[in-house]
Amino acid sequence: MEQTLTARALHPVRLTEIRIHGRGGQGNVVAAYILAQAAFEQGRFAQAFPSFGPERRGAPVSSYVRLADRAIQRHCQVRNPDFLIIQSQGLLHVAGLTAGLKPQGGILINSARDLPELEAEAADALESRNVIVLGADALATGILGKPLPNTALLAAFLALTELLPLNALEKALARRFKGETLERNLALVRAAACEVPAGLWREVAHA
Amino acid sequence: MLEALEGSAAIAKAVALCRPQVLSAYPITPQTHIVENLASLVADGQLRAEMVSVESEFSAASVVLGAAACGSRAYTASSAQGILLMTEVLYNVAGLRVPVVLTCANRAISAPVSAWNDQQDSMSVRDAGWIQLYCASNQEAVDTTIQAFRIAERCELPVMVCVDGYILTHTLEPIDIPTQEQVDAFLPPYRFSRMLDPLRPISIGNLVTPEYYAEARYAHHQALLRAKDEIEAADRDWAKVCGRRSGGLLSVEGPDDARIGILTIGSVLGTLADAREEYPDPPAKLLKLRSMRPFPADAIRHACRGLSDLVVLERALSMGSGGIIGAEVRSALFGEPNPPRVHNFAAGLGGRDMPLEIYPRLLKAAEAPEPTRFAIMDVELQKLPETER
Amino acid sequence: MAADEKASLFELRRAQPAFRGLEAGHLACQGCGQALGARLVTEAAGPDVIVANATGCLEVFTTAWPRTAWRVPWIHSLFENAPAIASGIEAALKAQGRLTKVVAMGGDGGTFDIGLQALSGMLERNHNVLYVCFDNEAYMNTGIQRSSSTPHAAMTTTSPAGKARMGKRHLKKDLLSIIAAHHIPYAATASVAYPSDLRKKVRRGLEIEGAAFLLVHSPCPLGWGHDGALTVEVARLAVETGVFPMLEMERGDVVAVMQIRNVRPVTDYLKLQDRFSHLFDESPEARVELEHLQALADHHIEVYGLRGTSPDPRDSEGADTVRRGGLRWG
Amino acid sequence: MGLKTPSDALVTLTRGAFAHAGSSLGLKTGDWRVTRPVHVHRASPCHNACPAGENPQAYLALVEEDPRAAWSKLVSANPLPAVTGRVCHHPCESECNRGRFDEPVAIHAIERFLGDQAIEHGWDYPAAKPPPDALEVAVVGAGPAGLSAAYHLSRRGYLVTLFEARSEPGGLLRSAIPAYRLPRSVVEREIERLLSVGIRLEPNRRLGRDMILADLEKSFRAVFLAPGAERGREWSVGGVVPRDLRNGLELLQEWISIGSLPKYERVAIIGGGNTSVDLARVLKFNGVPEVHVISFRTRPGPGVSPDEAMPALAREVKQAIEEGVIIDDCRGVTRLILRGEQVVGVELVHMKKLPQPDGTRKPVAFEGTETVLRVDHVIPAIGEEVEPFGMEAVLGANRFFAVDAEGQVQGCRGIFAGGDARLGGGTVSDAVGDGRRAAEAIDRYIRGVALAAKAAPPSIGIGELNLNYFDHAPRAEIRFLAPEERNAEAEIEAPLGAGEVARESERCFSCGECMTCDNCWTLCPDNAVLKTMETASDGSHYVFDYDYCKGCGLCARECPVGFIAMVDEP
Repeated sequence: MEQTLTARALHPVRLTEIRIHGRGGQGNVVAAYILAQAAFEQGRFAQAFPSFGPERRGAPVSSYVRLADRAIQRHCQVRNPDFLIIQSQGLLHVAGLTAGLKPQGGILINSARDLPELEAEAADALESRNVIVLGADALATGILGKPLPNTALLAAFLALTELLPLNALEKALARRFKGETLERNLALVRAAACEVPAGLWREVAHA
Repeated sequence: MLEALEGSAAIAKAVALCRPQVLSAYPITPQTHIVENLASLVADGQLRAEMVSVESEFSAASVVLGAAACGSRAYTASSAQGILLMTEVLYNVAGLRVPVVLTCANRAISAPVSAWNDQQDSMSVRDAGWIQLYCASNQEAVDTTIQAFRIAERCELPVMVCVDGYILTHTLEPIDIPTQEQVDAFLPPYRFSRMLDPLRPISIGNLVTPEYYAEARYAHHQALLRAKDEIEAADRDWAKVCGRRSGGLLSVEGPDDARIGILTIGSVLGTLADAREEYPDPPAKLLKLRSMRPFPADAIRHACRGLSDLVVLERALSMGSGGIIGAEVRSALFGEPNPPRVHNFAAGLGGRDMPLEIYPRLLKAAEAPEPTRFAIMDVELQKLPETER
Repeated sequence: MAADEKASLFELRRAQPAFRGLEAGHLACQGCGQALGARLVTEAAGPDVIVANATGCLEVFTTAWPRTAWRVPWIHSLFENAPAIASGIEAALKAQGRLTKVVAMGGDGGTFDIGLQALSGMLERNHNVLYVCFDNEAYMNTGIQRSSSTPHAAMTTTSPAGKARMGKRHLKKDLLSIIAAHHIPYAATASVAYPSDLRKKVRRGLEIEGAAFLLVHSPCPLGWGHDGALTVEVARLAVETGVFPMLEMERGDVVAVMQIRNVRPVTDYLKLQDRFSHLFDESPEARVELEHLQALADHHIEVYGLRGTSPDPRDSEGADTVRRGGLRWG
Repeated sequence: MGLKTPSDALVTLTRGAFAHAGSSLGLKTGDWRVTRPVHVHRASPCHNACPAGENPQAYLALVEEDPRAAWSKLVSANPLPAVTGRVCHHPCESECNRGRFDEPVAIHAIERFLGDQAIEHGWDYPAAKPPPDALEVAVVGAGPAGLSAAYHLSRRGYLVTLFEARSEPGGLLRSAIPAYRLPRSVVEREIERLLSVGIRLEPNRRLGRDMILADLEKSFRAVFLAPGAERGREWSVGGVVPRDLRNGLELLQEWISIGSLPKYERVAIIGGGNTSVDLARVLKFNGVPEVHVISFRTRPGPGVSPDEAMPALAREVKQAIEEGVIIDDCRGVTRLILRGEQVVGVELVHMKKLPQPDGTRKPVAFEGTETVLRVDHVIPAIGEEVEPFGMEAVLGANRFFAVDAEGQVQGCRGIFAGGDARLGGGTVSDAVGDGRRAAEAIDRYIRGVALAAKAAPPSIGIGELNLNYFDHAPRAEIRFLAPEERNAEAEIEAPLGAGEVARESERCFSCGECMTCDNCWTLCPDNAVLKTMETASDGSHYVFDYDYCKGCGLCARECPVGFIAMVDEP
């Protein structure tokens, strides 16, 4: 009955929390798992989990990622994420989509439209937020042949926040894909990364 | 070696490393990913075992009973309704003293139907005569699963490894997966003394008349009490192999001079551990209850010495009475010279989130003038019509 | 859409010319075959009907509290006891002298596997209940695990294709023969691709005094791996290839079949579905399984005499012929 | 059970967590959509193919239930259905999608049935009499083009004066199409009913003789010239012409009006059009032992492309052969063999019209295939051109009127032209179509509105239909008089009965237009297609409820007629 939990430095663990929104069948959970895997590849600590409950093809779903500098012990919901990744712009008019996002929090949206159009259409969700739009569907279709936006969005997210180097994401992808599919995904990562202003969210991410 | 894995995938790898020969399962959320991972290990030829996809949990438990009785290490897993459906078989496996390991991916009980986490399922079968070990993290789930096979086979008592559904099973995090050599060093090949064997034919499951039934129950009860040492030994021996402890029966963390203790079970412990760092005062001890059965009464008495207040937090309740662990802790402390005041709360039922902020509320409750006999601390009464409040 | 039109849509929904069994707003995947089947069955049976539903996809996606899509009285208890619950309801109605019909519903898991014992009891006691099984051939609600109704060689998460396995080893359980052995007055198979045939069989099952059983083939886009828009087309091909025979039985004997006008090769049906994609990788094992599935379909055609001799308005190509004008012929 | 839709505000937990029937409506699953189903009216192949601009899909939809409504839909485009039902080459049937499923719908027979019913029951044309003070338009020529223009102008509220050179209206319908194809009574009664919509007929008024074009331009807001092509084109073989040369059309018109024909033994008619085939059959009916039709084009039949085939209707050529006419197709006349001025034979050679390097198509004779055909008479029937008398100023040196997209004669504001007199004109249905288009153009011209150029939407092909929902059914059997029973008077093609017409109309696939088959309403897993008993805004009986539609695309896939398309969410 000795002390079992290793002694912990008494400063609270510093976390970066991300919420990913998508539709059932859009690889929403896979995106969270890949991002956590990328952090793990980089020797960082991470945790990823889906929104618990039945997922139906097409239904709006969300998944969560926590990144940290040391082991994450907590097992509870992410309430105030630092960033949002929205895989389908159609979700913008789902009530409370951006609820809980920290004031400075960045929103990365997969959409073919430009920012003013989106802001006009979903004012309450996006106004006074810093939002980056990425045409991930088109990018993915061009390279993978299918509009699977998750890899492109993760690459753009890491380019914006520089939380992890891109090759961490590439190593994570290498664990899941191989051969031709892997090559195409790696190409997509490089293509998507330079579509967004590198390091724009650096300060926010490392605040 | 360290891998980023979903809890269920890690548990499946742990089970595979224990070289089971018969796996049986019936799908039920949130246990499914465990049996799916095992199925693909078998399908890819990485695990030579018989995967029996049965037509119900009642049969899942029956298949592993038959297999274990016949000399093969057997494993199954289930949740909520599945656990209740196999309850008759659970009593039977324990009563026959057949060593089997079952993972319970904890989930709330219907009605009303809920696919989300709480511990009502395993708590409802705490009297079935099984050893019940609860895991606070996915790493513990891996280590406890491996220890469970040795505990079960040495004590000839089935072991239920309880893992919070979704919260742990569906969460991906870094987990150290031991090597086959490490497991083989710790866990000897399966041997069952009363194995069904035409060479030494015996009958298992006889009718017992009133002359002997009480003795059978007594022996079973004693075996469970003696299993405490085996549970501690397994934890110590496994720590020698992999360098990690899982907390034996009960483990305590926190400053010795703390006057407040929080005793709880399962994944919420990680959240409270993080919370202690954000709310350093008043200092409090965390008492992690790992073994629900056999219930570590003396360990609890020892850990509570010096405490003015003990908060017991659980994720189930005995409707019409109150807290389950709370009641058992109070009975354990009965007769202690100056026992702490025991405040008993249930929370997180049916998957309700237990955020960090629950920790300061528990500390505040501990300093209340009157101890709370029992309350569901996160119920929102405005959601009920007047008549039902 | 203008607000007034929305209001009129709301009134229009209430003024539909025929009873609509399942209301909009349920949470089924896009193109769900079971949602379609349940709506058609409830319409043919309702509104004076009580439904006892086993645990499964249908139960989950229609009744997430605080809402329900059911328009008829509906009860869900557990996974394995729907037939027993229905028996209780039927007994009570008989005791009260009420004529309301009773329909028990379940998926293939709830019917072929965990609920078989309760089903056999209900049939043996000949309760005046119509049991409808929506067969989507796996445990879909829990994420596509194998059931005894999963077809041979089909991939599920617990019967994956790998180096040592080609999907499910065992054969699809021949539940109809087990039902037949109970010699109940009426049992039949139906498909969401033939709604008129389906409705006729539901009414037939309810008119007959005593127990009746209906197996409705209902594709699951997610589990079978095809686009939601193809659900009816996939169901139709299952019938046209002989994979899913359309039968009617009385007292255990086959009394009528839907003849197949032009029998199509099984691959026409298989190639639309990802759960059979491993059978198309040109390996010898894949070839064996394709031939095996073709043989099983041919066997169905021979045993039940499914091959049509001459074009017939009720055969696999005539049965769903449309006609101009409303209220689609019954 | 009341329809409860608890709002999304806080909901109190019911005992045992029961829910009210249909309360799922409280959750709008519409936001699951990425694409949505929409109704798309598509043109059917028969509609696009019809020279007169009819929409057979539209009137076939009504004919079983309400033949009169079907008729008024039909005559909103073509006022002469009883005529065209008999003489048109019905391209609608060759384009009918059903043709690639089993057999095309017998559209012409239904068109004829409706025309005949209208005549028999005296159904009024859907055209109000124009007010006495309405604007006035002049139409020259009461052939199919003129009649159609007059009718459509009258419907648009113009007072029409229809000038006809002959004593009776009808043009070629009356003068050049034999009764066995187009009975006299049908022509007369249908034209009489058409004129009754308020058109002032002025018979025996020839342009240039009884009035001059300049006067018409002054006293009418616009003029439509539809004089037809009455002047036989010059014909000779290397400049050589027999003495007693008679033009094929004149002979045919003479026979129809007087009923007399010269005595012939063996005759060669040059040309592959309807006039040539009709004249050949009339000669056979009148006992001429040997009648040849010679054309460098190919006999119409399966696999023969329209520009290679003889212009005559395929069924007329087939009947002619049955009646003993000899068709010498892919043949040209290279020499006339004369004894003095009298023809004793013609030299034939294999000939085909082939594309030239400069893009035009010219007949090419194949040297070495010459044969001699013993005949006593040669009759050219190689088409006609406009009789310029009275219209020289407008016609200029052309043989036909050249018109712009509006149908206006080049360079002559307010003067329109159509029918056989127009370059490219040719069939009766083309003429009817010209009349309708001219009426629209004149209306726009008078009202000063520019032409709204809108190309006809592409028609919907068989690939876009879901054929699972149609069962094979044979085409209604069109019965003909046996060859031996045929004569020049009795109509050869028998009509279809009302029952046959009803069943035949059920064979129509209703391409691109909702046929209210209920498939979308029946097969929607989400109950998101609502049925309206009265027609909805877009003419169908179904409305998509986008609050709940999840965009699965099943309705679009299973719509038999391709009326539903999936489009990206706006």
